Amino acid sequence: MSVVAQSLTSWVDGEAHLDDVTLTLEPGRIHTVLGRTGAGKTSLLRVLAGLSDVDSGDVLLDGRSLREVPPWRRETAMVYQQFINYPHLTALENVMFPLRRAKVPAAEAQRRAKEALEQVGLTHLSDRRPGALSGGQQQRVAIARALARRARILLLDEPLVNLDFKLREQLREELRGLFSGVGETVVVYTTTEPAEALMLGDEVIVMHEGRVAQVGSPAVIFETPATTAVARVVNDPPMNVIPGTLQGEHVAVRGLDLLPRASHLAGFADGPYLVGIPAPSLTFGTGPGVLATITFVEISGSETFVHVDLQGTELVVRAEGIHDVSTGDRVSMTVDPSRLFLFTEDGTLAAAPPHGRS
Amino acid sequence: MATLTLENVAQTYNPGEDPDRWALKPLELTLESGRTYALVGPSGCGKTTLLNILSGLVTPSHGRVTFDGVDVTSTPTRLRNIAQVFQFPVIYRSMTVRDNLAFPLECRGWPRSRIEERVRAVAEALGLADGLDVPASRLSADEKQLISLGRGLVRDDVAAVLMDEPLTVIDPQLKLSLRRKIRQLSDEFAPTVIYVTHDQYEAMTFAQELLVMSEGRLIQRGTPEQLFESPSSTFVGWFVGSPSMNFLRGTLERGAARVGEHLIDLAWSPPVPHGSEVTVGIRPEYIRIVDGGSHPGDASETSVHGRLVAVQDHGESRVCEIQVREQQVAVKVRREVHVPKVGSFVDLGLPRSKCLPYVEGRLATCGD
Amino acid sequence: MTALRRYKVLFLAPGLLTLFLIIIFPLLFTVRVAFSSWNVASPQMDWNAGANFVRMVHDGRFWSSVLHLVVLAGGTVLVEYVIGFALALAVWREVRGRRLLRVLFLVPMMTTPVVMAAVWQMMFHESLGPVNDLLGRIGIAPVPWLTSPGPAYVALMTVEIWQWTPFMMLLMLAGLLSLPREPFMAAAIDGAGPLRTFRRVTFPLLAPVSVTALIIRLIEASKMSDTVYVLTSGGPGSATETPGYYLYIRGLKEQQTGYAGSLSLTYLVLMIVALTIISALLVRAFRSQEELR
Amino acid sequence: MSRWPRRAQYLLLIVWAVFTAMPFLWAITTSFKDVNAVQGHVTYVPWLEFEPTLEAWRQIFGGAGGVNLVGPFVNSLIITVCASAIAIVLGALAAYGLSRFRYRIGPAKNKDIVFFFVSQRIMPPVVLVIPFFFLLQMPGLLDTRLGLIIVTVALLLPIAVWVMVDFFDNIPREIDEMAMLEGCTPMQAFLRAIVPNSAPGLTVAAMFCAVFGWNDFFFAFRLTFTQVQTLPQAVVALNSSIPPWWTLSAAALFGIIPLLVLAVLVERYLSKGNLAGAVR
Amino acid sequence: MKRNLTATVLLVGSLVLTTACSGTGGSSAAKEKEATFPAGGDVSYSKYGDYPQTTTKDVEGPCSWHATSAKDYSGVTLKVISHAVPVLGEPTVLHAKQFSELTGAKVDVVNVPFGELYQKLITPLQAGQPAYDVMFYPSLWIGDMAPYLEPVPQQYLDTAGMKDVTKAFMDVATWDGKVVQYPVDGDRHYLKVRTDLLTDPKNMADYKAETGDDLRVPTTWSEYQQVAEFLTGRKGAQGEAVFGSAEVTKRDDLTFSAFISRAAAYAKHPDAKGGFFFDAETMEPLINTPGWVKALDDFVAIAPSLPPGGTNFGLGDEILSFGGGQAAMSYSWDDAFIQAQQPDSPIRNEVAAAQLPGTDEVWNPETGQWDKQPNQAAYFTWGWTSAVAGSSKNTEAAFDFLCFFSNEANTALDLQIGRFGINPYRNAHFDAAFWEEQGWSAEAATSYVETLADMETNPNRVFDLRVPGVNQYMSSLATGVAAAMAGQKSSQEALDGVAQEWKAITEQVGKDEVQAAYRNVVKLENGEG
Repeated sequence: MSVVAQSLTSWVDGEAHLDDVTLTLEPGRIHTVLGRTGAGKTSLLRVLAGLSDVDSGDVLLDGRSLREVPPWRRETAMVYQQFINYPHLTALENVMFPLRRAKVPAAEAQRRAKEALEQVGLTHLSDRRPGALSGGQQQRVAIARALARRARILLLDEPLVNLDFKLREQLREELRGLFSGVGETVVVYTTTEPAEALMLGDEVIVMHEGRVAQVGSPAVIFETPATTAVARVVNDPPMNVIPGTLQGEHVAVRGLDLLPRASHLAGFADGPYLVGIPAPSLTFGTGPGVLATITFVEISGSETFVHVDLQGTELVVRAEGIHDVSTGDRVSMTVDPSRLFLFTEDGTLAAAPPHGRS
Repeated sequence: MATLTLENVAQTYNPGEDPDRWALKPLELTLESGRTYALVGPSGCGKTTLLNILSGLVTPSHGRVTFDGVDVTSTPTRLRNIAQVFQFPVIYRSMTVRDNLAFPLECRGWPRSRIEERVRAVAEALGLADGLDVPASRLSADEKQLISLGRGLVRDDVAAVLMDEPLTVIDPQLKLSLRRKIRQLSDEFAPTVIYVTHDQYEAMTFAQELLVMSEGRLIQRGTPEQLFESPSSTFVGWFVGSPSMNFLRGTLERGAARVGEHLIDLAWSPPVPHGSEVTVGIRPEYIRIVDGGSHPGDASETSVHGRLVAVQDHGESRVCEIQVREQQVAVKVRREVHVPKVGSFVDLGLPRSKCLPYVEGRLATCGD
Repeated sequence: MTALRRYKVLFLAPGLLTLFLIIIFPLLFTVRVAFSSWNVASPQMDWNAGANFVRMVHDGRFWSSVLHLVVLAGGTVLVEYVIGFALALAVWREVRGRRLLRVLFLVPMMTTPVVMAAVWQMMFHESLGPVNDLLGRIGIAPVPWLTSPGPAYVALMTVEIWQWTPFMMLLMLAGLLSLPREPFMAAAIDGAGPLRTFRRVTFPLLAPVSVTALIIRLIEASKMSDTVYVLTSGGPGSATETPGYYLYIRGLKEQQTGYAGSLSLTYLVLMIVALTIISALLVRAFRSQEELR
Repeated sequence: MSRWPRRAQYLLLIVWAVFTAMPFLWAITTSFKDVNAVQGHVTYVPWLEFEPTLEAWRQIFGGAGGVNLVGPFVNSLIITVCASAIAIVLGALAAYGLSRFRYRIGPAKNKDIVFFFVSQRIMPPVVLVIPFFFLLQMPGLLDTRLGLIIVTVALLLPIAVWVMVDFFDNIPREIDEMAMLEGCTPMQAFLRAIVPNSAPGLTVAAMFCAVFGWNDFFFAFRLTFTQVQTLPQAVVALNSSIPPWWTLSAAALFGIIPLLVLAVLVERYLSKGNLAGAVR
Repeated sequence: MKRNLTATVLLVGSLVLTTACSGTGGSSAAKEKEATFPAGGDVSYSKYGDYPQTTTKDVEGPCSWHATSAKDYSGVTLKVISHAVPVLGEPTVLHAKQFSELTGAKVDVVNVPFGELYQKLITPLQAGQPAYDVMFYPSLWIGDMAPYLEPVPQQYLDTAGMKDVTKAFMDVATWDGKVVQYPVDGDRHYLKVRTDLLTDPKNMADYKAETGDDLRVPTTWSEYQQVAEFLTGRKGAQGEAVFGSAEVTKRDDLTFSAFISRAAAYAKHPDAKGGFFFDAETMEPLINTPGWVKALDDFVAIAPSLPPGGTNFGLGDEILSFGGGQAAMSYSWDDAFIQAQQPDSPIRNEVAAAQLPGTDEVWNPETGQWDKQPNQAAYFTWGWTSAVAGSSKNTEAAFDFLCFFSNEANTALDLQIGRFGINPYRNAHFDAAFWEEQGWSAEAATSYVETLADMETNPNRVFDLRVPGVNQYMSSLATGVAAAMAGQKSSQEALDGVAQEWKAITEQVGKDEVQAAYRNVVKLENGEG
């Protein structure tokens, strides 16, 4: 029983929210939808849930059209980015609500609700109303409610985005565990964070400007991003994409020295391309190399993202550890040519480096 | 700009409350003029209370606040000469960008010409010089945050700029540029800045010094590097860094930590008796997965044996979860590093210098 | 989706139909009766073409009643707004006895207008009422409250203001209570004093509420007639007649249903046009305060 | 810094409190007077300036020379409660629809429909009353409570819709969407997920409905004859050519009592801060 | 929409039919039962509340307590509309209660303030809504009401009580030769003065000194003006400030009646038989003729002698002002006089009644000239009356109620209670002894009874404009008068405006209909009614 989205198209005020989106969503698998805000992720979920109409296209469940099936008969569970619960019900009642609507007997509903609350670690707070819970706890209730239903489709719309950093990390871990028990449910999870999408997804769907840019396993998506857009969105910091040319033995990239053409770039015709330079493939130091000016330094705890201005080209470098560099410093840049991506001028992937020797 | 001091400041909203439950426990703090500080901690840790005490919205129930030595404990906000950027952009909707920036100066009765000059200079720095006559309400959220900041910066004598999670409502795609702009501006204008956030990422990026708070206490202050390399407590180790620091519980044995059959060498020996409980703290980044016999490891490394139970793909890196006895250890490896199959047994290399000893949750002092 | 569409109708239809049925007949009736000479002697739907309207054009009493309304309604609503806003501000934040005051301030709007106007009529009684008596005690000569045009306006407006300022206060207070704290903190931080804070923060933030409150009150005030009826009966002369009261005299007291119909129709059109213009102006005036969301 | 804003605040509060209370104080003292205390000169303080009597209060409960206000009070209560309840039900349904769905009736969109509701308040009562008379006459509903309830509903509906639309707009639509996803039809979602969380909005709507319903004199007066009398009608009947000031005062005070309760209730919601958004 | 109108027209039509077939309508014939009230028993109101302890004997007759108590109207509901309490409203409620006790009928009474009474009555009547069985209202509306009224059946006309009603008030109750209203009250305007002020030696001396005239009860309007001016600002016995005159001046109150009182002597020429308000032949309004204009000049000129607020006095204000001793003189209905004579009144027995002031000249509309002759006219202004609706299903019970309402015993008691507003209308009531029993001084009682009785014999009579649309005419008149008093127009301009409007009203209502009705009024004036 798979869910199939057939060329969903939806225009609102002359703007495409969904543009010919076709997907097959399998039960028992976690589909993460990765994309920037406005990429159409939420629209997709709303259409799947039956909350929004489409201009054309259809959603099929086991080959049956859902076009005329209203949301309340679709057996879809949803977790929103805002912590949405029924304010007038306690945590336990909240979780029981959908079960009771589905005519599950009271005792059974209560048992399942308690079980779900236990799964999310809220047993001790099951008598509280949402107003008396912290944001993280509220979202746990929402998740428990969605899980307890054992709905056929489980949609999560950036469920962690409004949580504190550490809480997000923690809940993300837990979600992995919770999802492992969903069995025959189709799970769709949207996020803007590449790590989250890669980590949680059995399959990652990258959306860009209302279209599906790429579908694949996390490894496929990360290692062979189909387009520059995908390449940027799955990397944190986004991949540097700069016009360059293949010239015989070399790759010429603006601002950088001629780079040796690595083996994975063999077999492509000379000419203009877009060159993808992953941030970690760049290193900076004091040695010889092209000099660049540091424009900004971001520190993520264990890594440092150094933004540099390389003769007018903005690049970002990802370096392990915390580096004591500051804005305005001049550093020399080196690139690992074996890790370059090559895109045709229209942004389609031409060549990807052989990643992870696994 | 000014040096801010908090002398034995504490805050309770219910007089007579047990001091252990105070929103803010007694605190001594000096914030140097011209430096940038980040106040980090989970929600409810007291960082907002502390910020409100600095801004004057809350008069502390105990202690004294001084700005450059002047007692301002009960001075109203209006007279403290501070600036604040809020979580949600606050601008004067009825005014243009220019009027917004000029507002604090008008309140101070500056002459027109000086205001104009100053506003122009700040707008220039904000990158908004072209849109001075645009109604402020038409700006995007990140521009509004800049205006908020700008209203603080126009006052060249502003004592401190307080920022309360200013990036929360900013679109993820815009966060970077705004973060960068704010950083630039604070470099350029060099006010004393206190930046409140729950996001260590922002804190480290932004501040010269971090103040980590938990349950109303200041737990540790230090540079990002200090917090990363030597968290003063297991809390800071957990809170700072992603994934969090690993903590392996063990007992002290000959200056090392006994964890099951492993004896983990510590960076230094804690000054506690033999056999006491000691926790080894090590960052996931510093642990090495030792490939099947390829690298025996030298004396600077303790080898630990465990079973790989899960691998998380984070893109550029992977996080491996390894079960060592009944404890979990996370190891962060770069993508190109080969990772064995889930379920297989692996050896881990724990560099001695990175294995920090914690006793009762606190980083042990050097006992030698 | 058809199922959703069905519910869509289910929600709106009962209310809309009820209103439609109850409003549309009176409207059609009024339009029709306006072209008849229906009166007490011959209550019939005959057709007298536009005779009523011709008569209306020359009816100075009607047109001056419209003018009176402009002064009365405009004046009272403006004063109500200013005082209501001030009161809302005054009981918004901590002040001693705040809750008691709020209740007290709400009570007048809860009272029956005709009944309270009667109480005010006693108060304004020129020789037996406390107003003149108290004024007399501080040496002010008795004011002919209800018998001289100027004071009569003051009396009418006093009663209207007494009754309806609470309504303004309630709306403005609810608006104030829903405001975020940050803008006020920002203003304090920027060094703004109370006046400047009001001018630059409170007032603009409440602009949408202000527009709503003003328009709602204008709509209600345009119907002003109970107070006039009880206090001055439109006098002295016809100096305080409002259209509402004049319609009442023609339509109900004298039972000139047809003529009153034509007056009603004209008045209704005038009101709709005027209120539409006023709300557009208000929205525009306040939009300069606040780029409406 | 000067303290004048604080002083101005207190001055305003005191002045307005006195102004607000004045008619009530006057009505209270007058309600204990008799004809001699009213004639000749103005008196304020009982015992000192006049001999108080309970006559007026006896009169409004059926004493000789008065009108018994108990029957009209009950009528008013029934009509106000029923009409408010119906108006709120219809109004809340319509408001919920207008807040959640997109409508299009001819050229009118949601905003226009809301305006259509609210604009009904522009109609002066005089315009409505004669047609209402005929409307009620046909099914024989003149001089009945039911007839009056129907008319009152029409008057209250715009108010209910106005208050509730804004209120529902402020309730996250995700709540009812979620309820729908969890198996509720839109109607069930409304009843089970939205209504239980609408107490403040319903209270404000109920307050406005009750105030306007309770205080309606115009229609009640003209659409009933002898069988149904509401409180304002009965009180106004006292204000004729020779108004007995004392009875009138007592009656006026009596009619305020239920709404006083309402004022306290509304203030409580205000204080708790959860009217925020209900009146906007 | 169209159906609605059709239905309305049909209903109005059917109502007309019902009226036409009146007489057949009464369906609730009384069942006889055992009389519960003894013949000739004592009647007292004391058990019904705080009423005087006075008792009176039930007077035998078909309307008596005894006779009424033998009727069984259980199961019958009478719907009664009356004026607000206390005036007329209170006795209506009281007698309804008594009637209910005696007969078992359910009597629902609604009390309506004066300003609303007309529309409250006329709207359902015209719409064919059987809203009321019994209606109490001002008698001048007879022109509008007549089509909807049930004529008084002969058996009630034959009762002793009815036969004792004075001619003037039987005339008032008659329309088109039929008695359609049931007399329950008698009213007229006359002058009331404070005798203590007029006989105060200092006042007399000062007045003489100031004006050269003797201070006395004014006999002309110019004397009234002079006395009022003089007394304004003088002090009463308790040192309270006194004002010259209290008059009904509030526009939408009863100002039109006050003005007619003032105009009667100027404009009602004893020899002109062609109409007072209109020329009955041409229906040309006479309202702007010099007699009326002069009266309005007087009315405007009195303003400085009125108490504070005196230019916006309703009847209630006038009653309290004179009755409370604030004003020295007043003219209108009995109420102010009765109020002044209440047991606890500060000016009890310090008052006297007299005919309305007269004039030294009178305008003759027929010659178009002022005739220099003293003139005076009796104004039988409207009073309360009652009637049974043609649409009533309970006409017999309704008439029995009215018959009971006005029986001799009840009337005797009602007349004593000032606030009831029920005033002498039977010959038996013009008896000074009756009033002296109430504690009135002989002087006060005599002046009162004589004044009323003399009016009955005055040949120069003025009645109200008893034509359809009377309210429009009177509303217009009041508006004109108010405009002049407010200084918005001169008297002539104001009344010219009124005349214009009157013409328009006549056209609207239907000239023939108005004229026919007005001819009856003229007949009454000329004593031919």
